[in-house]
Amino acid sequence: MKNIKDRFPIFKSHPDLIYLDNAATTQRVDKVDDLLDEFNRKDNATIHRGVYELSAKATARYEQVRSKVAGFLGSDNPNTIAFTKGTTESINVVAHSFIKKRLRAGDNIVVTVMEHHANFVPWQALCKEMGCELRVASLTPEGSIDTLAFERLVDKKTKMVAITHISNVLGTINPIEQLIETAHAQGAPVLVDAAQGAALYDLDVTKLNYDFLAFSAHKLFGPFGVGILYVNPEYMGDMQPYTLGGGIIQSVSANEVTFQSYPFNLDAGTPNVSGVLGLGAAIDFLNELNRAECISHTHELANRCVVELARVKGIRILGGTQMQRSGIVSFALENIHPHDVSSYLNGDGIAVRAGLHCAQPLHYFMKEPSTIRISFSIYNADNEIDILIDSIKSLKKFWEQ
Amino acid sequence: MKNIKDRFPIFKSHPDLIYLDNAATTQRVDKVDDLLDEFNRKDNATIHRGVYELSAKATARYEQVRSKVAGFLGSDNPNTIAFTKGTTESINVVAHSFIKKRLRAGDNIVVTVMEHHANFVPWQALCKEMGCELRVASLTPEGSIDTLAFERLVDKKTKMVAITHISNVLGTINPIEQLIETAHAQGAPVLVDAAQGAALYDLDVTKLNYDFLAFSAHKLFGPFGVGILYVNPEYMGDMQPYTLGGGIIQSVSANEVTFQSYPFNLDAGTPNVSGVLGLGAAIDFLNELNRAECISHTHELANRCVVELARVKGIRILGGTQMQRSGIVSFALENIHPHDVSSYLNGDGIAVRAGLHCAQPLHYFMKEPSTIRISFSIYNADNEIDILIDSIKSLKKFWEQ
Amino acid sequence: MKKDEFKKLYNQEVLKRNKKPYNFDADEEADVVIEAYNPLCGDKFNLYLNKEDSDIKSAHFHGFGCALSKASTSLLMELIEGRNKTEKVEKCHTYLEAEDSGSSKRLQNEVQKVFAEMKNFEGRVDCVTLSWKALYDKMKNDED
Amino acid sequence: MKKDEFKKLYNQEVLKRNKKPYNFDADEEADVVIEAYNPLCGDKFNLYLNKEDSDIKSAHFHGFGCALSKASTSLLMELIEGRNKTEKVEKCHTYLEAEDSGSSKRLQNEVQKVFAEMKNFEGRVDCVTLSWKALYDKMKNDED
Ligand SMILES: Cc1ncc(COP(=O)(O)O)c(C=O)c1O
Ligand SMILES: Cc1ncc(COP(=O)(O)O)c(C=O)c1O
Repeated sequence: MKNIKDRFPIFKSHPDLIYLDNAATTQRVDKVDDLLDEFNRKDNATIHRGVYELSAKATARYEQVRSKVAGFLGSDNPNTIAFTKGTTESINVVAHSFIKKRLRAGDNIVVTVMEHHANFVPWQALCKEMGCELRVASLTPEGSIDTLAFERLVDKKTKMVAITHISNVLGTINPIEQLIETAHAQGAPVLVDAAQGAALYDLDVTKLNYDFLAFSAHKLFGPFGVGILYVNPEYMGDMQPYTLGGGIIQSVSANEVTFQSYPFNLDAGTPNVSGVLGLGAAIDFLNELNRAECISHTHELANRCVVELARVKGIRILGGTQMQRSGIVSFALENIHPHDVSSYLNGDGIAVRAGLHCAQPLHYFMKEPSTIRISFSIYNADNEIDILIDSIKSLKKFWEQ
Repeated sequence: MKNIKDRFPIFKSHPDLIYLDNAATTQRVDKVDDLLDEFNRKDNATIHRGVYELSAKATARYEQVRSKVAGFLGSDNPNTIAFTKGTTESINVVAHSFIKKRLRAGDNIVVTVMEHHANFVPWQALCKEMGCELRVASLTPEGSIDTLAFERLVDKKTKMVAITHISNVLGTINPIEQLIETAHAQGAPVLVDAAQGAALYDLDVTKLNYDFLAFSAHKLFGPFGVGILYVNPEYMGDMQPYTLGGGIIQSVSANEVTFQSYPFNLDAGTPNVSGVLGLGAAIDFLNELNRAECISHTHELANRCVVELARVKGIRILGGTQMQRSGIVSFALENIHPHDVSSYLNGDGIAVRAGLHCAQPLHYFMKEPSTIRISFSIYNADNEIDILIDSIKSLKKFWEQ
Repeated sequence: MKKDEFKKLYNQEVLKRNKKPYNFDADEEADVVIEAYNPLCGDKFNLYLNKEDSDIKSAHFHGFGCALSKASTSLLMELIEGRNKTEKVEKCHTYLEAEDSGSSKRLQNEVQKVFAEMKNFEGRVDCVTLSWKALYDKMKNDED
Repeated sequence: MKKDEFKKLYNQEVLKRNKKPYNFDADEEADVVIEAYNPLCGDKFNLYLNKEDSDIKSAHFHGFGCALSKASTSLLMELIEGRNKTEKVEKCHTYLEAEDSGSSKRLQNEVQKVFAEMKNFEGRVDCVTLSWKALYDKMKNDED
C-alpha cells in the first residue's frame, strides 16, 4: 500500500496530517479531482435533450456511470441504479417511494440497534405514520448482531429489513448474507446500508442477493453530493418518484401527470452531473485496486490499534475482539471527554471524530454518552498508530498533572 | 461586458462555442472552478463536530456561505437560508414540509401556466393527495400573467401561491411584487421560483416581501447539486424535515425522535460541502458584477434576437414584444422540427435547447408541440446573433432544396 | 456532429422520408393503435396497424416528430407491412440491437444501415428508435 | 489550534473548573431546571436554579460534557448566583456577543476573557456557549 498515499493530493498540502476520520468522509483521489476540474473547465453541460455536443457527451458519460456502478455491484442491468444525493436520500427513497404503500397497520419493519440515523429514523417515522412496529434487533455484548434474536424478530408481518453492512461506530462487519436469507425466508425484502463497506468490500448482488443497497460517493474517494440506490429488478416497477419536478415527467396537463419509470423517475431536477462523473472516476480507481490487500491493510491497522489502545489505562473500547471488525475503532477514555481528546489529538495533527457519530441508539445501548472514533483507510500507515497512542498518553499525563 | 468571457474557462477549450443554453445551466466562472479544485485537493473535510482543523474550517466556511446567501437576498438572518439539492428540491420541501399539514379539503393552491414542472407538479400532486384544487393562472396572448384573472383566482381558501419570477421558456419577467401583494391581501404565503432570475436580478426580500424563494447554484455560474431555500422568519418554526437521517436529529431513542429546528432540520446526511462553498464563490462573483449592466446586456441581446428572428420567414416567436422579457427567446420554425434545427445549429458550434423545456402546460397553452430556446448570459455577444441567424437561414435553404 | 456529416446523413434518406413519409395518415379504424411518445422532446406518433390473422395487412402512422423520428417511423411502416408478427419482432430486435451494440453487421438492408448509423447523431438516438421501441415493447408484451 | 495553545488555554481556567466544578450536583428540588443539550456530541447539563423574588438564590448544575462545556457552565453558575434576572440576561448577552463579534472588550472580568478567547478553539465554540445559550434563551422566552 506504499505508494497509495501519493494518489491523494490532500497529503501534499498537509504532509503531517494523520487522517483517521475516514468513516465520516474519505479523502479524494487525484483521478477524481482531475476529472472534476477538467469537467468544470472544459466539458461543463447539463444532460438530457441537449442536442449539442457538450450536452450529448455529458449525457452519454452520465449514463456510462450508471452502467459502471451496476457492474461494480455485479449487475448487468444499468437501470437497477438510481443516482441520489447520498446514502441518506437513497434510504428515504425506499422508505417513501417503495415500502410506504405496502404497509398496513400491524406490519413491522426490522432494523438493528447499530444503525446510523440514516437507516433508523426514516423507518421509525414511517412506522409511526402507518401504525406499524419498528423492531430493533439487539447486539451481543461483543457488538455483533444477535442472529438468533434477529431471526425471532422477522416474521410474516415484516415488510422490510434494513441493516447496515458495517457499523460506522463499532466497525462490526455483519453477516449480511445470512441475515438476508433469514429475511427472505419470511418474504421480507432487504435494504443494505453499504455506506461504510462499498469502498473496499465485495458487494456483488449475485452473491449477496439483497433487494436494495445504498451508498455515498464521498466515502469511496469520490465527491460530495452523490449517492447510489440499487433496486432489485423485481421491485423496479414499484418504485415511485420521491422529489417531483422536471426530468421525471412522462406527461403533465392541468389535471393529470404520469411519470417515467425507475430509475429515471428519481432524477427530478437538474442532476449533479459533475458529481456523478466524479463517482465514475472513483469507481475506476476502486477497480484498479487490489481490494483484498486494501481490506487486510485496514483490518490490520484496526486490529493493532485495538491492541495498543487496550494497553492504555482507563480506555474502554466499543465492541469486542471476537467480532468481525473493519477499519473502525471507537473508544472512550476514563475522565476525559471525547471532545477534549480529539482537540488534543488535533494538536498533534491527528484528525479523529468525537461524539455520537449519528448513532444515538447504539450509544444508549452501549451506555456510552459519547465516544472517540478512529477510522482507517488505504492511505493510513502503521506509524500513525504509534503517534496516536503517544498523543493519548501525553494527554493523560497533562490531564492528571 | 467585454472581458467577462475570459473569466469562463470553457471558452478557452472551446473558443468557437456559442453557448445559448444558459437557461438550462450557465457555464462556471473561474473563481468557482478554482475554489472547487482547491477545496478538493487541499481542504477537503466534512462538517459538524469534526473538532480537527480541516473540519472546523470547512464548517466555518459552510456557515459563512449561509450568511452570504442571506445577505445576497437582503436578509440579515443567516438562518432563513437552507441548503438543498436545487430549486426542485427547495420547492418540494415547501410543499411537503410546510404547506401539507396546513391544507384542508377544499383549499386551493395557485400557480401559473408558465411554471416549470418543478413549480407545478409538486403542487398538483399535493392538491390531489389532500383533496384541494390546483388553480392555474392563465396568460395574455403576449405571454404575460393575466393579473386581473390572477386576482380572481386568489381567495381566502388559497393556502399557497407559487409563481416563477421569470419564465424559462417565454422569458417573461413577472410583476412579482404586485402578485405577492395580491396573494398577501388574501393571507396566502408566496413562493417565488427564482431559478431563472437569481443570477442577475435584485431579489431583495425587504423590497419584494416573498415568503419562500428557491434557486439553484448551477444557474448562477456555480456548481451542480446545490440549491437554496429562503424561508420568511415568520414561517421558519413551521418547517418540518424533508429527508430524514443524520445531522438533523436532536435526540432519538427506539420510540422517540426530535429534530433540530430550521434550517438545520433540512441538512440530513452529509451535505455537499464543496458544492455549498462553490455557491459562495459564485455569489462573490455576482457581487463583483455591475448587475444593472449585465441585465441590460442580456436584454439587448434578447431583444435584438427577437427582431432578427422575426424577419426570417416561417418563424413563430413565443410571447410578444409588449411583455417584459429577460435573456430568453423561444421559437418554432415552420416545417422544421426543433430537434432538427438544434442539430443543425450544433454543426455551427451553436448550443441551444429544443423540446418542451420542462414546461408542458405552457406548450399546450401556446399550442406549440415543441420549441427551440435561445438563452443569453453575460458572456454572449452581439455577433453570436448574426451567426445564429445565418445558420437558421442556411438550414432553411438546405431543407427546402 | 459536423455540419457536412449532418447534411450527408439527412440528405441520403432522412429528408426524403421526412417530406414524403410512407402511409402518413391517421387510420382511425385500425385494429391496433400504438403510441410512440418521447416526453422530453414532445415527439408523438400513433402507429395504426391492421391485421389479417397474424399478418400486418397495413401499417400507417401519424403525429409530430423531428425528421429523424419521422423518417425512421416511415421506414418501419414500410418494413412491417405484409410481415407477420414474429418477423416484425425480429426486425425491431435486430435493429435495436444494432443501435445498442454499435454494430450494423447483422443489418442486411442498405436503408437500415443508414439508420443504424444515425446513432452517431449526438444525442439523437432516442429520436431514431422511438417508434421501433414502442412497437417492439408492444409486441413483446402481447407475447407474454 | 496548536498543542501549546491547547495546553495554555486548558491550563489557566478550564482544567481547574473541570476538576472542581462549582455547585456540581443535581438539585432535584430546584424551582427551575433548564436543559442544555448538544445533540451532535451528546453533551447534556441540567441547570438547577432556586429563586427568591427575581433573584437567584442558588445555581447548581449536573450532567455530562467536555472540559470546555463543564468549565464554562461552572463559571456561569458562579456568576449568576445572587444576581437578579436582568443582570443575568445582560451577562449572558454580553458574553455571547463577545463570542460572536470576536471582541472581548466589553468583558471586564478576567475569567470571562479567557472564555471569550475560547472561540479560537477550532470547532469548539458550541461547547463553550452551550449552557449560556440555554439560559439566555430560557430567560428571553420567559420575558416574552
Ligand atoms: C423556472 C425554473 N424553475 C425550476 C427549475 C429547476 O431547477 P433545478 O433543475 O436546478 O432544480 C428550472 C431549471 O431547470 C427553471 O428554469
Ligand atoms: C453506516 C452509515 N449509513 C449511512 C450514512 C449516511 O451517509 P450520507 O451522510 O453520505 O448520506 C453513513 C455516513 O454518514 C454511515 O456511516
